[in-house]
Amino acid sequence: MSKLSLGVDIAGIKMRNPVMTASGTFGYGLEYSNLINIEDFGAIVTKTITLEPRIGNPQPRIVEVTGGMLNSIGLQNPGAKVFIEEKLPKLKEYGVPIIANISGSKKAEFVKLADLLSNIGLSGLELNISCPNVEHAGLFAQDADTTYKLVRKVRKATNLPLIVKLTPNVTDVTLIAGAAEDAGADAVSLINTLIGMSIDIQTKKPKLANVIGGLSGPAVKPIALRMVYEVSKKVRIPVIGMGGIMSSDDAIEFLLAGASAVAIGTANFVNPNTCCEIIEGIKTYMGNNKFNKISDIVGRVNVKKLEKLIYARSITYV
Amino acid sequence: MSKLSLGVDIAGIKMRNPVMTASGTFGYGLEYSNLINIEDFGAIVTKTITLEPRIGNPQPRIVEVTGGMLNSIGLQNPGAKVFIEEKLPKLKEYGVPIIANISGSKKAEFVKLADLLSNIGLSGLELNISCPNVEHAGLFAQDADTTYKLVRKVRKATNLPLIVKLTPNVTDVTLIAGAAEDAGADAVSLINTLIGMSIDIQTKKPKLANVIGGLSGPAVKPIALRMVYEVSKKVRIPVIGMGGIMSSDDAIEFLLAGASAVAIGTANFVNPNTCCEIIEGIKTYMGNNKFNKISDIVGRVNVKKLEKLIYARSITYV
Amino acid sequence: MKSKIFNVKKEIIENKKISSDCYKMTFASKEIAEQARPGQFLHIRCIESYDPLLRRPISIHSLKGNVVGILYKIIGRGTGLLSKKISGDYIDVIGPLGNGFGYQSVANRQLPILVGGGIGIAPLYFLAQRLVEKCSDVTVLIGADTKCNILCIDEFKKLDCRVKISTDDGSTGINGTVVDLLKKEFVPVNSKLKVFACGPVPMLKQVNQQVSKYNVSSQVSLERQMACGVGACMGCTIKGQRAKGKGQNNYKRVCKDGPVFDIKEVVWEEM
Amino acid sequence: MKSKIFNVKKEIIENKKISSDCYKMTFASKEIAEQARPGQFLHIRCIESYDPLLRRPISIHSLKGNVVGILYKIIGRGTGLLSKKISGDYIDVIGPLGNGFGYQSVANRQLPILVGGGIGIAPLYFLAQRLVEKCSDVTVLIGADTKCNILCIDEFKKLDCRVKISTDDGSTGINGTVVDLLKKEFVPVNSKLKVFACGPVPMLKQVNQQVSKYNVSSQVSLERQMACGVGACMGCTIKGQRAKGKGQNNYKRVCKDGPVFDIKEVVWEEM
Ligand SMILES: Cc1cc2nc3c(=O)[nH]c(=O)nc-3n(C[C@H](O)[C@H](O)[C@H](O)COP(=O)(O)OP(=O)(O)OC[C@H]3O[C@@H](n4cnc5c(N)ncnc54)[C@H](O)[C@@H]3O)c2cc1C
Ligand SMILES: Cc1cc2nc3c(=O)[nH]c(=O)nc-3n(C[C@H](O)[C@H](O)[C@H](O)COP(=O)(O)OP(=O)(O)OC[C@H]3O[C@@H](n4cnc5c(N)ncnc54)[C@H](O)[C@@H]3O)c2cc1C
Ligand SMILES: Cc1cc2nc3c(=O)[nH]c(=O)nc-3n(C[C@H](O)[C@H](O)[C@H](O)COP(=O)(O)O)c2cc1C
Ligand SMILES: Cc1cc2nc3c(=O)[nH]c(=O)nc-3n(C[C@H](O)[C@H](O)[C@H](O)COP(=O)(O)O)c2cc1C
Ligand code: FES
Ligand code: FES
Repeated sequence: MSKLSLGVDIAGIKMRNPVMTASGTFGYGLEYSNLINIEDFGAIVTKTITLEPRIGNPQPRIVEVTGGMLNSIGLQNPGAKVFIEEKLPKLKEYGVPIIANISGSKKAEFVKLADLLSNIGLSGLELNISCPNVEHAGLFAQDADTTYKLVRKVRKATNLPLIVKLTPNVTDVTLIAGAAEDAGADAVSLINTLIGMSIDIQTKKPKLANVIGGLSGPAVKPIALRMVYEVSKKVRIPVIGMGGIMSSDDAIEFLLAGASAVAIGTANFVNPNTCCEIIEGIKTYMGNNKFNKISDIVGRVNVKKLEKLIYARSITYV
Repeated sequence: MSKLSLGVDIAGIKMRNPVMTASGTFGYGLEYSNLINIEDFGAIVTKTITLEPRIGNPQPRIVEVTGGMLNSIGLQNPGAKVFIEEKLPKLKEYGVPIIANISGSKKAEFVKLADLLSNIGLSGLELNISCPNVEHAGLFAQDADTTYKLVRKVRKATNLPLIVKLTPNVTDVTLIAGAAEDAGADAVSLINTLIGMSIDIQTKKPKLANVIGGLSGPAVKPIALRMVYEVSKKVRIPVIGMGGIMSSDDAIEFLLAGASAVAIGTANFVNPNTCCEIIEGIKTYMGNNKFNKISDIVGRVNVKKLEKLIYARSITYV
Repeated sequence: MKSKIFNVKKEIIENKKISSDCYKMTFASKEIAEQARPGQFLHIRCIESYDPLLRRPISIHSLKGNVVGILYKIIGRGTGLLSKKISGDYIDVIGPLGNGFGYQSVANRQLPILVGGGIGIAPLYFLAQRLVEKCSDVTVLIGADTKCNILCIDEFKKLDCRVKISTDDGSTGINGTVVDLLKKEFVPVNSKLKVFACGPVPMLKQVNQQVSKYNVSSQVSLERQMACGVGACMGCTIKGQRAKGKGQNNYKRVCKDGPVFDIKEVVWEEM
Repeated sequence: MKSKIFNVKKEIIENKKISSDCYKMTFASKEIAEQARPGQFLHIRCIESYDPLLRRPISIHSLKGNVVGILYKIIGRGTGLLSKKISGDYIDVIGPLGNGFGYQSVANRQLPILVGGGIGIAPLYFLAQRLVEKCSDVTVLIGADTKCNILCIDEFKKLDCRVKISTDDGSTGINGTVVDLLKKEFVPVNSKLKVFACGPVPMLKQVNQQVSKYNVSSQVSLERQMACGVGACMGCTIKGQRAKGKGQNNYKRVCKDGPVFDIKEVVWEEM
């Protein structure tokens, strides 16, 4: 048991364990600080930061649905300047790798942000490209070519480990993942939220002021796990898995499917201690299964030849 | 109240109410017959029928997940001949429109089936094109052009009302819906299941023998509702909405979003009386809201100009 | 055999812990009681919310007048939730479902042997209730890992069944499996034997080996993950032996074509 | 004001129905009791499964030693589940959360008026518990639709508060709203008044009209759908008045910057 190590190195980011927070669900790491031991986390991923402050979407912004929630926060954030000057110094005190999640609606915004955030003690950048692209129809991450070009540009602007966060709202997520890899991403993370909607039948209005919102929570887990499995078969860079992880069992499913690390989002709201419980749970699982290191678990799902064949052949004869 | 009518005409199929069964969850209508009043339904959609019998996928074929289930039945069915000779005659006895759901892995199979099923007293055909296309990579319904060509061919082979069933596993479902409409579909139905996966962390094997399966149930409802909303804005043909409808409130949400009828799948397993309860619930809602006919509800979701703008602009600033 | 199925919500009369992880629950339902046959099951909704979503199949364990009994073991969330219910709470059940045991032809001269492994004993008590009406010599073999998991001895004895026990650890009865007990019953008049078995698949496989050697008529009750429970979804199939001239489509639904199968119908290698 | 937050699971002491749809629940928690301030709330998990998924915010209603009390109304599934819990069951709460009422500066010469509409009375009792320690003249105005929904009269009276009642149907107290009661309090010494209000938004808007006319210092407790409850998700914002030189980002989080706001901080047209 003494050899057991939970440490992972994701794209050069050294984490004491593979459990990180999912962007937007943990603020800038400070809000939960008087409730849990953030020092124990593998890494903290910040709420999306944009170049300029954003006030976000009108209310209501969240609605509960079966096994999940829809949010349309609209990337409310204080902007890069406030992040750098006010938030980051406090965040660093935890001694945990900090990954800044960034976004924009033009390529140039991403580039500028990457540049701004490059030499200030961050451990990595996560690109939230699941946002509308004003230069092109649709979202950045819904098109492989657009993804390639964007990541390529950002890659040139920074030496920080670059994680590209993928949207599940696509026909074939492996194409986008492949494009990100080709463009020089050090890792991909998935999934961002699935686009959903909810209507109040009494008022006949959408329950979210923004009409649509992003679905997260246990409801999306099977979709997320499938995509992580597919992507990890396709790319050589590490995959960070997320989407509905509520427990260590869920986290281990993602590792088995091929994720090298996991991120916890909505679960924080339900049980703020989820990350810590997952770290403990993974440790126990490793002990029980005589695994010494996380890489012993990663991608170990036992899909037999026959099943691989079925899988390839009958992808939706479901 | 005496004027209140639940009747709808979907692509020429006259239904006494807008509540139908979702393919594959109600067998050939016979299994539930000694438990509920099938006579009250708007229409029955059969389990998918293929030209030849199919034995389906190996076990396990179903697994429960939060707020839903994954299935990989693999279109087990006795084939067109047995359907026509043994199942259909009994089905007709309910006096309810029967819609045959058909599938194949080549265009020619669809065409042959459409032809075979054309003059035997069916009220319509639903094309399950969420299946792998052996003539082309991916699923039929994941590509607009393939969808167009397939529907075009089937359209020529039958005069029956043609419903095209769409998969949610796409980047932009409105493109596929548009292609189906252009090719002559009389209606579209959505959503089929979302592709998902689940792993047993003890055995380290996928919980489904087929590795992946289709997610259904309340977990998918927000996604389904959003897609129904998008598609109904895009096409002029009627939309049949489904995906996680468990109650009359859910069904009414789909009508408000733009569905002209709804189909009930997984809910039948949880509460076999769901369809009947939904019919009653819609009636009550209409009474309370002084609606006289279903079309008074359809598409009535109140999205204000401002919200439409937000919607168009920030589709995933969620 | 087209019999009516009911979806009823009934008040729980009693929900009693009978071992470390097993409970017995009773409720009154005229509808179900009138239709129920041994080997049939109920499809039970364990919670009103959608997590867990699906119903759980549980055999009918006993029937007394209109009072239906189930005997269940806590396995996971569904059965865990069931165990929390108290008398006066309501339970939402669909049933009776499935084909049930074919015991009608059992006559007084025959020697029915009921073989229950672990919680597999549950449906066999209802069967015994009916068999003792037809037949004076009913044997019940009960196996479990250890003494405290041997269930229903007294109940079977009260029915005047011959009861034999086995435990893996020898804490009561013979030290061995319920199949070891079964082997001992196979002398000398095999032709009069009729075996009804329920339990884990490895046990049933051994039962199959034993009875097929002597060609003894046997029925087994099988389990599968279920969605609909009524035969509509094709979720619960097993591979059956190919019937002559019936093509390749030999999958059988455990919920509708079973859960009880003639032991020869089942392709045991694929279980 | 950086105080510790706890996530505790505690045994329920009592969960008592006090009106047709309201319940009072108590449990002991030293951790929470030591930190709690009036106006703060707890974030409560109503079920262990994931449907419903999110916690529910409920104000701290009372505090006696280590015994924390909440008073809640059944609105939907979450509060419905809460109401089913019985003494001895466990409850999973995070708290205390939010800023709480600013009552520290209230002195004996002042006239605090607590205005509660419907279930909005819940947090005001805890506030009254603290105010009566500081101030001899505490007024409580309680409004509801009808007599049986007027809550806590006796409790407030036991604290020696001056209690006035209004009902929409006149079944008890004055026939009118709680704001009608409030208006009557506005003569003649407005400068000594300090209003603390909680209730539905239309009522709070009327309170705002009333107090702003006289420029009376007032605080309101607001509600929003919440996810995290601790300020991390930005789900629960309201539009606040723009602070000078602070740019456009004037959204405030009800969970962290509130739930209690100075009445002037709120952009009432957008509530
Ligand atoms: C026809 C039939 C009759 C049965 N009769 C009894 C009985 O009388 N007493 C009893 O204790 N148990 C019986 N079982 C088994 C019982 O259905 C399972 O133990 C139960 O479904 C477990 O649910 P859970 O939520 O507690 O476990 P979980 O492990 O949380 O369940 C997860 C999923 O697996 C399914 N599952 C798990 N184990 C089984 C199983 N053995 N069979 C089918 N599905 C399973 C559940 O239905 C659920 O969908 C019977 C099963 C069948 C098919
Ligand atoms: C700071 C704060 C303190 C509160 N204190 C109390 C109290 O002491 N007593 C009391 O009875 N109620 C209080 N409420 C309101 C209470 O939170 C809601 O009544 C409750 O969340 C309803 O949940 P439900 O599942 O029963 O209703 P549902 O209608 O089923 O809930 C659906 C969703 O809407 C949300 N929701 C519904 N109504 C409200 C509301 N008014 N405020 C916030 N979210 C809502 C729920 O949290 C849930 O996510 C407070 C709310 C806030 C924000
Ligand atoms: C309230 C909320 C806010 C979110 N904000 C962001 C964000 O700012 N940037 C981002 O990349 N992802 C954001 N996400 C998506 C999550 O990081 C995560 O990808 C998604 O929620 C799936 O994980 P989960 O099911 O564990 O929550 C947000 C999710 C939620 C629930
Ligand atoms: C067990 C099962 C079997 C299904 N089989 C089919 C099928 O044969 N053909 C088809 O078009 N859709 C099939 N579906 C998809 C449903 O018709 C429906 O589109 C989907 O389940 C979403 O609706 P729901 O959430 O109400 O179940 C199946 C779904 C389930 C759960
Ligand atoms: S459970 Fe649906 S066919 Fe058996
Ligand atoms: S509920 Fe998350 S910020 Fe207030």
